[in-house]
Amino acid sequence: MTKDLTNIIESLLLVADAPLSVERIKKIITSADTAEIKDALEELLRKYGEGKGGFVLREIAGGYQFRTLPEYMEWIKRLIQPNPLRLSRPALETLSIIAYNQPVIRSDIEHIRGVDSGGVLRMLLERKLVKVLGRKEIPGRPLIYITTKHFLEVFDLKNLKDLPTPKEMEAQPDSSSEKITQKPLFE
Amino acid sequence: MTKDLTNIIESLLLVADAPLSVERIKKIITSADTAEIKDALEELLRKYGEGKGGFVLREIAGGYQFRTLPEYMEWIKRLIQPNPLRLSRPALETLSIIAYNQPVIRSDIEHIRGVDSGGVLRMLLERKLVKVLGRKEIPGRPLIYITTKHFLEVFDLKNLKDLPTPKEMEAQPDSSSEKITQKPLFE
Amino acid sequence: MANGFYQVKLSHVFEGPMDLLVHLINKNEVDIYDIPIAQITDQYLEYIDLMKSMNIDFAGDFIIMAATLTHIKSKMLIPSINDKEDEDPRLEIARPLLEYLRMKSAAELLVERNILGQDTFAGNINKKDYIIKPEDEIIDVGLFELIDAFQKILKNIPVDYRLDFTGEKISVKDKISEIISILEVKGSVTFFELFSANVGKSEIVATFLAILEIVKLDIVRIVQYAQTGIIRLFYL
Repeated sequence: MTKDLTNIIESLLLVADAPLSVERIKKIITSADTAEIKDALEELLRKYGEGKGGFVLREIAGGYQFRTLPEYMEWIKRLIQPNPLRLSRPALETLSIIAYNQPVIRSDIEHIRGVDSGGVLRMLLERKLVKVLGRKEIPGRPLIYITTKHFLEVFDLKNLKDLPTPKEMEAQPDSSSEKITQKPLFE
Repeated sequence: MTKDLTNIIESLLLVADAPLSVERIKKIITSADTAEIKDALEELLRKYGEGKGGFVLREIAGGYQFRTLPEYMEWIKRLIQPNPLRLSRPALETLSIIAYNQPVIRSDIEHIRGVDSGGVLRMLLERKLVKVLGRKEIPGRPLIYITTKHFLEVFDLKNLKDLPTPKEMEAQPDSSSEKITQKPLFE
Repeated sequence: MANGFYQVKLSHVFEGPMDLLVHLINKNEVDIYDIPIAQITDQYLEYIDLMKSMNIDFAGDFIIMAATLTHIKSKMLIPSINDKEDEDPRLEIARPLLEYLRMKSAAELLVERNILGQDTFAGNINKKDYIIKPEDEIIDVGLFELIDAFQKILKNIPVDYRLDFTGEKISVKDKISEIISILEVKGSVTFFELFSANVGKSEIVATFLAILEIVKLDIVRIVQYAQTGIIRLFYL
């Protein structure tokens, strides 16, 4: 039975077009419980571990997905015409601001970037990298933005906590000015 | 080298959307000769043989492809069945008209869309995204449509006031000139 | 160069005032915590003048930053009365600069990741092998797709037919659907109940307009009891 469960999950992982979460698997295989599914996934993570073959099983966006190894990208690109995500530097900066400060409103973003960000925001919405969460209950009821699951998928992140820590500017010891505490600016 | 060749082919098989022939692989991996590719495929056929896991490598239509086992079809069907968030373009259009103009009658919708919308309306009613509010007291007593609570749930909205206005989503023409700086960043 | 003949979009050079400031700080190799504000302000203003003379089209954001810098510069010249407690005026610019640099470094870290469709690829099994019923152009729909669809419709209809979107109108719609939901469950509801949960004046107005609208549409009937004076809405 457990062998069978592992096999079923393995076949689901092959067919799925997005990372599969434990909850999603549980809804499909109703007879299995969470612990059994987790065990099966652990087994598959070992089976498809780094160095075992041409692709690996990775934990992404709260789920599991088969991903090819980056070192083979050259050959894969010869096989398929990939549609690479081309983001301009302003778009990438805006995306970072949303990712690291979410939930944010547009004026927060523009405050950090110093420029109007309407066009970039729309582009990020179109590409499903960010989405509207709702409205903030302050005058003008501005829209609140957060990153999507697709954002995690694209950047190979398990969850938001998995975001790389950006470099902080270190205070110079000989600096005469008082130390600036790096509090989140916009909250 | 042969291990690497096998791995590259394995990653190609995962990504390919049709069976891969030896000739096709040879065109991608130019450094390998036919015999080496055939050897690698033999190795993969053994690795992904019947009874080894949830899917197998099969020779199909003169090529090779990963296929799930027929006994897992039931679960796979549950995985790929359409979800409530998937709509056809006409359905999406109609839904947006109802969302922004409610309460509306069918002739309003058809006036805006320019086409008969009966079929799409029925589908939206079936999916419980819209509902009949009542009849309008004008000749013909047409049905009045509004969106449902389920609509708010599906689109992650607290209430209709949270629905962003089209104006809020418009990109400012004078904004940070996204188009101009659209240099490929990832290359 | 004659006016209007040669225009350069500044975005090619600096995306915004923050970018220009970062450039000046890097060029002068100064400490962000100890910006020589007079020097940087002068150079910043020089740049703006240069851009003007070259007829470079630049946003008002650059002017705002210039004003901020000039303001800090003047503050630095006036000795503070109790300089122990007063904050360094330069912090006004150092703080946002640090946050901006932090985000720029974050952006660089994101690019370095194994990006899907670029460095790494997911499986691509042909779903047609599994789906019996073919789907014709089905889109995964989110809020953005909904608004986008409506925006496209708006562009195609004549201005006369365009609707005005005011917050209030949507709020009335919201109230209509709220009242109908209550009526669907309870069958009837009193006037008092509908207004009791209201907080703001605008919401009371919205509720009242919503009731008028549904009465006009003949969806509810309003009855007032002679004895108690209670007004009740009935779902028809």
